[in-house]
Amino acid sequence: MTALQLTGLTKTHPGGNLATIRGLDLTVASGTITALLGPSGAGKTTVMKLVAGLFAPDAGDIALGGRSILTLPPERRGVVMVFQNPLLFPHLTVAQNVGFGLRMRGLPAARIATQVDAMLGRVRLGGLGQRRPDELSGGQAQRAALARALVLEPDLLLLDEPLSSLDPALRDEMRSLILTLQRDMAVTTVVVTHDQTEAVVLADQIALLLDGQLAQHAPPDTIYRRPASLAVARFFGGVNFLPGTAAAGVLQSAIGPLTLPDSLPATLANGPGTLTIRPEAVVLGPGPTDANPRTARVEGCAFLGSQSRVDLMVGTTPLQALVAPEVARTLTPGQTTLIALPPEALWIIPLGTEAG
Amino acid sequence: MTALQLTGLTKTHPGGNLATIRGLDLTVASGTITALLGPSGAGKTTVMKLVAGLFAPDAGDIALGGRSILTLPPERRGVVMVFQNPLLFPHLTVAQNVGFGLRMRGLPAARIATQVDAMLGRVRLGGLGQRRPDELSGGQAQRAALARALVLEPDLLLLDEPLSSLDPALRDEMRSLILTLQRDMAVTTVVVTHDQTEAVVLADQIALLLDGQLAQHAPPDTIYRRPASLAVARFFGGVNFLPGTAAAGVLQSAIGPLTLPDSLPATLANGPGTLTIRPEAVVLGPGPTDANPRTARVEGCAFLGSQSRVDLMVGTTPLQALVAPEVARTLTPGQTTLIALPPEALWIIPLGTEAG
Amino acid sequence: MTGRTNPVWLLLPVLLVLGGLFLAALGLTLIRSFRYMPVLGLTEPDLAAYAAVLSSPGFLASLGLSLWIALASTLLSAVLALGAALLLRQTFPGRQLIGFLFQMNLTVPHVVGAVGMLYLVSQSGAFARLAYAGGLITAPAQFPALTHDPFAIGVILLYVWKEVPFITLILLANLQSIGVDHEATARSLGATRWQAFRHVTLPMLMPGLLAASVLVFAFAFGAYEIPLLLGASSPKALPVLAWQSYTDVDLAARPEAMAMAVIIALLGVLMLLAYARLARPLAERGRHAR
Amino acid sequence: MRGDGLRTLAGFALALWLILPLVPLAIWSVAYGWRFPALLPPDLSTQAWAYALSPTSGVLQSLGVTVSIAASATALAALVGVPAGRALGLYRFRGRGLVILLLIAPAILPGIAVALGLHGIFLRLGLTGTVWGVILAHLVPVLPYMTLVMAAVFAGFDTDVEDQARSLGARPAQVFLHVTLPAILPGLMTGALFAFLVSWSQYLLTLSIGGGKVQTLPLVLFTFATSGRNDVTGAVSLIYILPGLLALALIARRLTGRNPALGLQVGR
Amino acid sequence: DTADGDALKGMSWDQIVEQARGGTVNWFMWGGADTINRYVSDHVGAILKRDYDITLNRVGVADAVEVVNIVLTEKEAGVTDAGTVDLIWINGENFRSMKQGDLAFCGYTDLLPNNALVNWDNPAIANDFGVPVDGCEVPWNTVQFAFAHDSADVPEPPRDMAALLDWIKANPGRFTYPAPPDFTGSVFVRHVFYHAAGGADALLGPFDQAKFDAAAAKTWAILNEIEPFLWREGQTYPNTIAQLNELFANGEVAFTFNYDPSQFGLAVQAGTYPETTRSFGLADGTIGNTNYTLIPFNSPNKAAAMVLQNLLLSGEEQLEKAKPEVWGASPAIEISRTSAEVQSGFAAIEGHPSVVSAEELAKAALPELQADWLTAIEAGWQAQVGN
Ligand SMILES: Nc1ncnc2c1ncn2[C@@H]1O[C@H](COP(=O)(O)OP(=O)(O)OP(=O)(O)O)[C@@H](O)[C@H]1O
Ligand SMILES: Nc1ncnc2c1ncn2[C@@H]1O[C@H](COP(=O)(O)OP(=O)(O)OP(=O)(O)O)[C@@H](O)[C@H]1O
Ligand SMILES: [Mg+2]
Ligand SMILES: [Mg+2]
Repeated sequence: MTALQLTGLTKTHPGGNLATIRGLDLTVASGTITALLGPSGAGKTTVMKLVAGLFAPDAGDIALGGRSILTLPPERRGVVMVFQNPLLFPHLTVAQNVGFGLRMRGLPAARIATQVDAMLGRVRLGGLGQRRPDELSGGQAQRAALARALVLEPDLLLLDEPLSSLDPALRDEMRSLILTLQRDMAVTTVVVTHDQTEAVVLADQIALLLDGQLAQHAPPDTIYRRPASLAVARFFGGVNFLPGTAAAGVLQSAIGPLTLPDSLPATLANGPGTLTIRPEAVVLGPGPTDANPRTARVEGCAFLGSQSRVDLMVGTTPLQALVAPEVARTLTPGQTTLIALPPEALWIIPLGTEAG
Repeated sequence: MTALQLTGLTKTHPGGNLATIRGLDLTVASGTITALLGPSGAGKTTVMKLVAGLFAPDAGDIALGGRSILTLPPERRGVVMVFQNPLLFPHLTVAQNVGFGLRMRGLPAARIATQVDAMLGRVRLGGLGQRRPDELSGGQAQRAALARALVLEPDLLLLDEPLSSLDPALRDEMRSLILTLQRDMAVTTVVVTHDQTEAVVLADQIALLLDGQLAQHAPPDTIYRRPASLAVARFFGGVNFLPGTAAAGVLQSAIGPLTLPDSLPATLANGPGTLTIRPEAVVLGPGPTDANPRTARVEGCAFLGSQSRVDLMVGTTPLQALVAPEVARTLTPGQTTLIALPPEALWIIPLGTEAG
Repeated sequence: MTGRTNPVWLLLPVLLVLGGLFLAALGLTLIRSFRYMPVLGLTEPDLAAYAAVLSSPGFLASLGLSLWIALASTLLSAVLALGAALLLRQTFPGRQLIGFLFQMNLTVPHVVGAVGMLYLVSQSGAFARLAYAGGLITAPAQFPALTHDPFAIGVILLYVWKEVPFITLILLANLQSIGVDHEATARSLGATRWQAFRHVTLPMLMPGLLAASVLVFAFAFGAYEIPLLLGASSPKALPVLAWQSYTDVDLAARPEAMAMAVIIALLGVLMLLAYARLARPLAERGRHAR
Repeated sequence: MRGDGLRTLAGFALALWLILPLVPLAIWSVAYGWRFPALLPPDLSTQAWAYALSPTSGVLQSLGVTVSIAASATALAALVGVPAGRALGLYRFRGRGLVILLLIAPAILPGIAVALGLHGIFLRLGLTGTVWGVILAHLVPVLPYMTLVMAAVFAGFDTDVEDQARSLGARPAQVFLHVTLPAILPGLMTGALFAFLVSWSQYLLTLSIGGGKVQTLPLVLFTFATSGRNDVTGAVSLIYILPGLLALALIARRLTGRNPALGLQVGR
Repeated sequence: DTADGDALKGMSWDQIVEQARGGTVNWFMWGGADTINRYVSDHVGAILKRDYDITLNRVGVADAVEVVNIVLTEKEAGVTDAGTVDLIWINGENFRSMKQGDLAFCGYTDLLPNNALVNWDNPAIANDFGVPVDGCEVPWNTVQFAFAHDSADVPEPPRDMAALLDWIKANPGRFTYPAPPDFTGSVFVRHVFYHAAGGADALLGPFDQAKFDAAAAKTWAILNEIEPFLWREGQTYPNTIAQLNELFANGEVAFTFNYDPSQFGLAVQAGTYPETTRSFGLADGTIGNTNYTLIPFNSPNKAAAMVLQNLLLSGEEQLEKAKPEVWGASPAIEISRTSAEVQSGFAAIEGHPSVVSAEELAKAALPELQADWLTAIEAGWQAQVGN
């Protein structure tokens, strides 16, 4: 079921000469987590604030559960936004912070107390309710902010970079907490991030915002393996791009003909395009014969920790592979090696998407 | 040649009841990059400031090029420290910032100008010399800070988390720049970070600081594959630990006897210890018969982007593997699969190092 | 360099200056208020001056007047300043100019403002003339007495004129450091515009507002030249009364002046403690935010 | 925006209120025979200005004296206030709260509470009736502002910048001159403006310590204001406002907005 | 410096002038009138500089009592030869305070050459508010109390105290007086006191409690009776004479008054009062007095101050300040003892139309009471009327 639907959303900030958001269409399914990804300044926060009612769009519509919420003030949209900083109210205790929304709704104090207690337990802040916000650690404060939003059982939860103000160590912990709570409470959630690994780990769907428009909207592995444009591919660390012309399941490229997967959509499988393969999909060593084997020279290896990067040269075409460090350790720069480009890992980006 | 030598360095901050740095010994070879790694609060910055002369140690010695610099004031140590934030002087232009140290040395303006121009070119800030610091982007500011240090051609360059204030995208770029400049100018460099991937990519040597002491000091892949202690292993993402007793090249563990590599030092290869294997070294599928094959049940897979995490269960012992997403895609939770633990990827941590 | 210089050395000059001037002055006042003045042959300290002061109806009337002036000025200024700050936080044509006028007001000495106020609202002042021109009055006496009046309205008006910009600028600075995100959060959590103001913005402004109010209260209570220019002949504002006793040619009145000064100082200490209490949460919050 | 008109109206009312008391002063300064109920002066005259600007009136001389006193008090306050502000802004130490309390006290305690005792002390020191005595006396109400503003400035000051400069080869004196001073300068200017204005408008302390011999502008103004010469009073008032406005204009931009000092502890 | 007064008393005038040369005089005086300020600073100051190389530093104060206090406090603090003040314009209770407190430098006036112009046989000169001058001060001006009114507003003002009191009751809100201890307000109250006592004669001489009580009771009754008919129904009084002047200038009240009628002319010149301002004295008499200059005991510049006093006393200077355009102050010397030139100068002075002439006022002159009476009256007023 569709929870949130943005149609042709457009917003120009006062003073800005270019629209920050330009005709954005986005559909978020009920109960899922969508990661809104994009470089800094892409307009992610702007989208969130538009949905939350903190900005008014210049054009377009925002519908929640099928009904437009455009004319509703923020407090009546059923949307709760959590900001990058916890923004706890400093004059209230943690419990009062968490109960703030309920109090605004006019709930009796006793019911607020019960719900707040339960919520504090869930975010593992039980017993800290009487603290002042400035007596909390960064992670605790961010958890309190999350609790303050979740206790309202919003129709839609918007999280604007909830992890970026945290230490790397705390980030993992918080990430699991968000996942757990989201699954438990089945809250439709949009989470903003500019960190792709975070998006991949957290989200059911990734919406990539580039230049004020939706560049791609798909599940994480789809976005990795089947980027809709060069820009998307590059954003997610794509490095191997081979221009060529496809026909009858084969692409003619600078490194010769490459067998394409059968699953490739017909529109892509015919005509000029750019072939791409993820570096981690490049196989070192002799693969099966139908896997586009090639001979490559090893240009260099770099240890990256849990993987190593291998710079290869096929003829005059550079290729990059990510392999297990054990594998890289057996290679010496200058040697030649067999590599394979398995067809099922190949993908074609149509021409003319460079700008997208 | 030894550039920097720390001997028994000890420092207790005023007001602190525990020494932050406790008897630290560290040797840095001339012309190399050493990454000083450690969790937040480990005392990394403290070490840097001790070397730079901005803190005075309680005990121990600091020698540069063989001579103790302990009694020299900061400005005469030949050591330049670059802080985590660019800390550009806001009232000076970029060029004046870069020329600051030269001006303090009393160099004539013309020579300062020449050197500053050259340096700005090297860090790709040519033409931005007349800007004010607040007109620079984060990456540009950090580059200017680097230029300001490098133009002094220090005997020792200390970089305190030079990348942590930058966007992920900018980080890669800056990292390569640091590497290039360091190689070009052959400046002995110590770079602080708490990000292990960064350390691995940047450094010739990694010095891991835990609890005020040196936990291990070795090249990156050694530290990954041959951790000196459980703590070191955990810090670098180690997850597979199998206690057992080794004798005659074989370790008896909860998942049966495991063949150890011949290269294992004799002290480790005999007696009780904890076996560890990096998750990326766990081979899925049938390996060679001498590679400790096992049957494992797949508990779950998680797409992480360029790798996927596979949670395995061998008997009642959990193991984690990091594999290419293509491989993980062929697995379904609940199925059994053959795995191999190649002996050359095995390592034993002696007992009693848990606290280290 | 942090941790190298002992803060005592840095503080020593200011402590010496303040100790040598401020504390010594208070100390001398205190001693003399006990009628200990060897030059005049008074060597037996007693509390006669306090007894005389506290039992004099003139003193009590003056105390009441000064408290009234301070309280009324502070309340009015605080409320108006809150409104002005909320107004000036928004953008609208002419905002810049008003912002400048607010700062300009800060530089105008109180005495000048007092004279201006006198020329503005006295019974023959600009307003009275306007009223005459408008046919509302036919003689100055028909214009309400706003200066030299028993309720010190002129004095209070002057303070409101001077202190509204003062508090407003403090509030604006506070508003700026608070930002709009807390308010936005509140809205997102279901607070209406009014609720967000009432439950979030206002409480967050409160420490600043209260601290500024104490400063205003203290000033309005302790000023000398303003009530002298704009106030009624009787009762006199407390500082005026104290200074006149001090400059009385009858030396016997001096211990009483000193006693009044001590009582004023004690009230000042109360305000000081109030300020310390009110301003502290603000300062601490500033620290944590860094 | 919807409320723009309303806001502009309210803003206009505010602006009017802010300049209103200054208008009669300006008119009076050029008025002749401006008696009730004349809305505007029947005749204009420059006699008040001529007198105010003449050497006889002593107004210009007072202006000089007042500026010197305010500037000296400000400079002295900066001299002792900057180190103190550094200590309070950067260090947590025992007794800090007490020191702050002592520092704020002169700003809050009514001047009369101090003036009498100070007068007694300065008499014995032969400082009454002297410009130096008045400057020293002004330090009492001036210091709190300078010190507390500087404390706020240093609270937001990152000493790493100083360390950075040292590491780049600057000696301590060079660090102060080239790094610390420029960094605190905006705050110092704000502090100085407040210090200047506080000294600038002192009445009672100047009257008591100066004994009438040190004629600052407020005293001169008061004499005229209480002698019925509204025209001269108007002219002197305008002369009195001017330097403060100039000082403000000099550092106007720094005063606006996010100055932490202003937010925290400013008054008179 | 020349702080040692006894040493000066042993010198000749020429020696004293020699001592004074190159010095400074800090003259503390009421500074609220620009004409007087101009006369002192510009005219007197210039002569002093030119003829004696003495720098005149005129220090304007709002009230002479401030100056008395300075000297008093200095004495209390043991400052005996480095005082702030060299000369004060003074009279009345302030003089009494100075004299009683041994704050004045005395017994030197015979040394001043121009002392010869002073008629010390005139009790109004030899006594300052009933307190013998005893060579502690030098007369400067004589004044006599007068009322001012706007002839366009009140063409026929009341001519004696009884009529004035009736007028007040018949014209509610049109009269008031500054609250004592304001100098001028206080002298108005004394006129009522004289009226209540049936004349001044019985009151002359030292303070007499019984006489005081009798007259005071009547006085307070009169003042309380007119209070509801005063400006603002007597709820408040002007603090200073300046406030009353302001009320008069704007037509809020019908009368103002002053101990120095020349002030009326100056105010008309300044445009403060209307051209139609006229002044008068009450037919049953108005109080006159003399004001003086005095050197404090701890003045460090006594010689220069004496030179200044001598200059002020000269026929030329007395004439200069008597000119209406300069100030209009009545002389404190015997004109007959001055040079023919000065005498003709005085004869040529044409009074300001707004200023009642000194001769006119002199027809019904009343003496001042001794300062003890003043103090008692002021205290009584505050307790009985102005609370
Ligand atoms: N209130 C505002 N007024 C004017 N411009 C704004 C406003 N808010 C954002 N912008 C501008 O709109 C653009 C998008 O900003 P936005 O904050 O939505 O980006 P973002 O994707 O959230 O970036 P980040 O990752 O840095 O948070 C930026 O260029 C920003 O400068
Ligand atoms: N100037 C100081 N005075 C007192 N304690 C200090 C001071 N500087 C650091 N410390 C303390 O010493 C310990 C080590 O601090 P340090 O800054 O060296 O850690 P770090 O490894 O650089 O941490 P991070 O990764 O967070 O920068 C911390 O507990 C810190 O609180
Ligand atoms: Mg954002
Ligand atoms: Mg650090």
